[in-house]
Amino acid sequence: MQATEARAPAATREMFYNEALGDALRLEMQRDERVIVIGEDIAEHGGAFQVTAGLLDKFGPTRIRQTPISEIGIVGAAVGAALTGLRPVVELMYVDFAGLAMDQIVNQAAQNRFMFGGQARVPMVLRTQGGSGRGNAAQHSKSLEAWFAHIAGLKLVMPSTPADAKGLLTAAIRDDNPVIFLEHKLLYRTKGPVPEGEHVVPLGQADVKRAGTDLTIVTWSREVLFSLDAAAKLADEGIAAEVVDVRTLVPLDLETILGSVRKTHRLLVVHEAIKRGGYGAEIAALVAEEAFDDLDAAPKRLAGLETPIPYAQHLEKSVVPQVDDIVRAAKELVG
Amino acid sequence: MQATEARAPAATREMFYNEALGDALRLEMQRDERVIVIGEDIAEHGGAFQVTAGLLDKFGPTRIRQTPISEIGIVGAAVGAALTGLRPVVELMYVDFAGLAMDQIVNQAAQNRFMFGGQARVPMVLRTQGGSGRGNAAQHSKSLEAWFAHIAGLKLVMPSTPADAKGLLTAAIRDDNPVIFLEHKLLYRTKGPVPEGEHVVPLGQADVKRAGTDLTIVTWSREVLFSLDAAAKLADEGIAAEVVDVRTLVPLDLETILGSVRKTHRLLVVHEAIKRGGYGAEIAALVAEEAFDDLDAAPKRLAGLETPIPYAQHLEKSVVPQVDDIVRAAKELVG
Amino acid sequence: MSVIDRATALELYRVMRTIRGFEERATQLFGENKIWGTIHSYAGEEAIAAGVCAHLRDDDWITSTHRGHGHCIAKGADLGKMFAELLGRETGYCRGRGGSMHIADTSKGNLGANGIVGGGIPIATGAALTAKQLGTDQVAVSFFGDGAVNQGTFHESLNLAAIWKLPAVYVCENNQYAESLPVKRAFAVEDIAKRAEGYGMPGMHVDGRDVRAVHAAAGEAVARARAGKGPTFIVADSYRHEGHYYGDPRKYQTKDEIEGWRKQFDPIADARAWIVADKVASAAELDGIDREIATAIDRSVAWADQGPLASPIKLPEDVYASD
Amino acid sequence: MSVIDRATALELYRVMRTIRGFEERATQLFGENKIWGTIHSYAGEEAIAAGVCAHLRDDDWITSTHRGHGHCIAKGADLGKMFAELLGRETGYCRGRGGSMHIADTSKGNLGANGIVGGGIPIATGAALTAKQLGTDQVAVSFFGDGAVNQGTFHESLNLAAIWKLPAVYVCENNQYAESLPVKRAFAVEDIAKRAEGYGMPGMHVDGRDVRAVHAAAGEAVARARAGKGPTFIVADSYRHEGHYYGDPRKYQTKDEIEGWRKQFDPIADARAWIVADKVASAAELDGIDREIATAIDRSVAWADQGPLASPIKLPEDVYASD
Ligand SMILES: Cc1ncc(C[n+]2csc(CCOP(=O)(O)OP(=O)(O)O)c2C)c(N)n1
Ligand SMILES: Cc1ncc(C[n+]2csc(CCOP(=O)(O)OP(=O)(O)O)c2C)c(N)n1
Ligand SMILES: [Mg+2]
Ligand SMILES: [Mg+2]
Repeated sequence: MQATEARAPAATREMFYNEALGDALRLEMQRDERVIVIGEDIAEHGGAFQVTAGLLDKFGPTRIRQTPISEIGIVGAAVGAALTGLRPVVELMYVDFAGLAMDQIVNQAAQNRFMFGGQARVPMVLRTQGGSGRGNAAQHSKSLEAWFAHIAGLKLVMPSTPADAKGLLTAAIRDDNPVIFLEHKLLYRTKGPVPEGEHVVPLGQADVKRAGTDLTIVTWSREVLFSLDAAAKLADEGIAAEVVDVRTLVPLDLETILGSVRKTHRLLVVHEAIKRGGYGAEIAALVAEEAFDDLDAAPKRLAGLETPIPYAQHLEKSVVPQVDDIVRAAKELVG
Repeated sequence: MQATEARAPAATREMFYNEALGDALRLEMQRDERVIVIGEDIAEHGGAFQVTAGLLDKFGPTRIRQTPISEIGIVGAAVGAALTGLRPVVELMYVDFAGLAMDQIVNQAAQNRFMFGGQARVPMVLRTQGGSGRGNAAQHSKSLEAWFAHIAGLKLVMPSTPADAKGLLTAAIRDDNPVIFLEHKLLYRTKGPVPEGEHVVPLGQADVKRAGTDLTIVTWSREVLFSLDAAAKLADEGIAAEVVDVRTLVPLDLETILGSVRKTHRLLVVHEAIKRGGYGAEIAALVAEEAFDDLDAAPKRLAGLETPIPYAQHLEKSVVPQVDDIVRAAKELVG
Repeated sequence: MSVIDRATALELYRVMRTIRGFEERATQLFGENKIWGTIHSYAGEEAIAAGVCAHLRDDDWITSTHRGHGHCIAKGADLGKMFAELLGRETGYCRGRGGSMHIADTSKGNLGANGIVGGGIPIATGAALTAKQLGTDQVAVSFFGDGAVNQGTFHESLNLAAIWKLPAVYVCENNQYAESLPVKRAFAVEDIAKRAEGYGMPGMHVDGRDVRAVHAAAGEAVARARAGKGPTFIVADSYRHEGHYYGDPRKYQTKDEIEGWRKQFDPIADARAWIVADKVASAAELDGIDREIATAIDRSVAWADQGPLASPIKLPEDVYASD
Repeated sequence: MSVIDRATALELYRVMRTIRGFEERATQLFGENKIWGTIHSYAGEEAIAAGVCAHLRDDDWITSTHRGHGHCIAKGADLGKMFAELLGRETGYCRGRGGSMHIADTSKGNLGANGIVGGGIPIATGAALTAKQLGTDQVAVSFFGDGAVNQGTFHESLNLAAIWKLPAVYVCENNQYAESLPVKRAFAVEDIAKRAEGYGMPGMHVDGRDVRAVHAAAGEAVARARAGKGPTFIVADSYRHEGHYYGDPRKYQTKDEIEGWRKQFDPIADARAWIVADKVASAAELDGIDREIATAIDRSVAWADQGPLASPIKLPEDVYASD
């Protein structure tokens, strides 16, 4: 299905992606005093990417709870808080640091409800950001959505636009399950119209960001913007690419993807994470399984090279799909 | 290519899988004094699954270095030791505990060489075990190979037989890169012929464990045994299944897989890990990409349900592919 | 040491005896192949769970460990639902999904046994944060072993609790071993409680064999927490009578050590002795309690055993909560 | 305090001055958009790296941090290759793959800067294990910030080093902040060095502004390690002159605080003062050293700047070592 917003909001305002996230936090904190934010540098500094800027003044240091550098302690405390009545939103500064906290994310947050036979809910959001493009090198640039997607009990969201960022974060905070919310460091300063006031984008709905008939590009996060740019270039050459932004990787809106592929008969999955074992494999495999006879060509993946992210700017770009790479891959697929 | 052992060993002996692993450790420790084993309960107790039994007496407590319960400390110490001249083999008791140590595995071990521009080598092996089947429930039964497969800089091995266990562990210890070596808790007490003395199975070679013409079953670890049983049952019904044991997931022997699929025209990937985001998606996607025109049917995956592993025996079996499930899936694929 | 009144003394005795009885029966059922997986007996350590939980209300929280039956019982769990869980029944606390290592009873504030050593420590810390944040006077207690003290989670959690002055009590059950590793080889410091100082929190070291000592120390710590004065770290020395898990060959111990400690270290025999000697109650009264407990356990097992097997049909639906 | 001979005094001065010069130039290049990514200046903390590394041989190991230039220089790195790395050149230490946060120089025992706070601590512990295992008298030093002390890796590593009596020295650079978090809000304990006691290892607390104090403490700790007597934890109080990273708006600090500390806390000005006052060397001599260093830095930048850009062609081949 197409994106159907829960309510049709009256007005929109141009906002940066990080502002839109902050707006969602502010509104949800106002709405529900159980919502708190926990993380490093989120108070006076406003968060490494300025998402929580201004919230300390509004909500004070107990609800904007700045922590020492203790990732597993913080995430674990959020799990405990979620089990006992709060609705914590954790800010993990870089997804690369998830390796310090995966035990609490996976063995505790994701599994508690199931292991306890349904006795518990773990309504928490883990916000973090990934991706390359700022010269932060291999320990601050990874795309690790595949790790979370493979864990039963987690939901997984990766918004590409300011409006989606706000609407999906609102939905994530209201969800009674642990939601991993992955932002991209190069999206924070992108701008777009964002509905004012309450804005909810339900989890589990893909969004066709551009319609087309010749091939389907399935993508998420920053590569949505690259794919839209590529689609514009392709249009100049007479190729109509449909761009499906999955938005939530778990639960996945497979219907929308299959619907698109049944129309275009060609699938290109694009993501920044390295190809081997990336979530693109899941989507390509699902489409191959479910729509084999609809495909006119082998399903194709365009994704990161199998290397850590290098530091230098030109190296960094060389390992992650750029607009021209998408154009090239699309032409190969169609041609 | 088929499995080609580096040397043709003179004699074999029936051994349990855990004995075969212990044999590899013993021989490599004798051969190279830089090889040490680090882990919990590996000394007097001989390891949770008795792989290191007897090694303490032979090599003493400095080379069989038993540790407190400090997973990230231990793995990190192994990284430091590997960088400076030892060749540590870490025993992590359950792969489920990897969540505590992923930072050192991924941000340090896997990436150090690349980040340092080639200045370093990290010759270490992380041995651990996963899988269900012993009623250990959700925190002691996971199959997490997909996490490691997605990380540039790691190699990844999952042997299914005692002979492969010995030969691949030997190769892993001799490899100059960090190798994740995943055993299965229900394989330790399986028996088979194992070459005596030095036995090396090179990394990156799949093994066709049973030849067939009607479909290709690509699988690894314990599901190899299930798939072989299923293939025997299928044979009774006139279906000839070829069973490809990938053995090393990274580097992957794609040639052998494609070769088989080009012969049988049908692919069934079977693994115990949950399907969503499992490594089976990578294999299905690769085959769909590389051998689309050779496929007579949609590539199919049979894998764990999207749930944590439950405790009770009958529940546990219900979420992980069993022999009859494989038979059924194969028949659907062929029929 | 604070004086314990008769009701408390008998209640502590009853809880300890119930735990021991539960463990004995669970061990027996395991030996009969009726229990699947692994179980870790709390026998020998009963004074700790009993002495600490005596100070807790139903709305206080605990986190427990792989060796969790004792904490669970001391926090008020139903024995039948516990046995049913071990037997894989739909009527068990976790509907057969969790087993021994994951029994939780959220109605009594038990946030679960935990198969990850040290895994419960930050969770209890978070529960204490909830109490502080919502302005209640609830307290969170984390139980864990000596082995868990060398996990990063211990360190990060105690520091967080100290800087935030959380209403938390951290209870280390030092039973001398972490699986096969003797505590002497896991620490270079003599007194584990000393670590508390590094976090700026009080540390207490008690004899975990003596339920009165545990009760007194925990009383102080819980009161401190409830009054908003911050966390405490308690180390209670103890000994596990059984191996690490059912079936442990105990190659790392001598027979003499095991027998010596077992005899010397029995909190229930000790409690019986002082209860009778101090004339709190007669041996006959205690025998009566013992019999009541035995009957309750028999009934619980019988109830559990007639429960339906856990249903596999809805497993995938149990993963996520819906609204 | 041990007396420092003239050669050592001048060498310490030279190292500190070189670090400062490097940071000033790197900052300038960053401001000119010639450096990509992030850099964290070590200005103000030079006495720590200089004082500690003065005791180390080329075959001793260090692990460093995101704020790693100082440690790298003190351990003997080539300035040209460092600048080349920042400039993304094939001639840089990491061939443009690592950048500021990952500069390593294994030929000098520098096992790398590290972008993960606390990430280097277990690695140094492992290096110390190598020395012990192979029976050499090498020593491993881990540098890290006050922020890293609340990471689980700190805890687990110090315990391992203590129980194994490893030749390791753990150096906490307490520069009063972890990004925007003041140390007072991260710890409930007054003296961070107190944590050492909990591991059964000696803790030392020194004034990190005074290179003589650092040199003396590190001398003891390194000697202890080299003699096989086990690890030491040193806390050196310090202050970073710049923001956390280049461009930090420092909203969490007042102008007064920054200016006050900067003036008060300058290890190089201090060293100059006592070197001249104690007549170890004249101001003119020190000026000469300063000029030499300035020239060396100019030359290094020029050399770096003419190096070829890092080649993307072989990136995938750099991931795995082959035989
Ligand atoms: C993180 C982690 N590492 C290792 C294990 C395996 N394991 C289970 S119990 C145990 C020993 C725990 O010792 P301690 O904390 O002292 O508790 P005790 O069993 O003595 O009650 C170990 C190593 C685990 N469950 N979790
Ligand atoms: C595990 C981890 N968490 C968070 C960060 C983000 N971060 C980078 S430096 C830093 C502060 C470090 O403080 P400290 O250890 O005191 O070192 P300093 O910067 O003061 O030298 C933080 C939080 C990180 N790099 N790694
Ligand atoms: Mg113990
Ligand atoms: Mg600092």
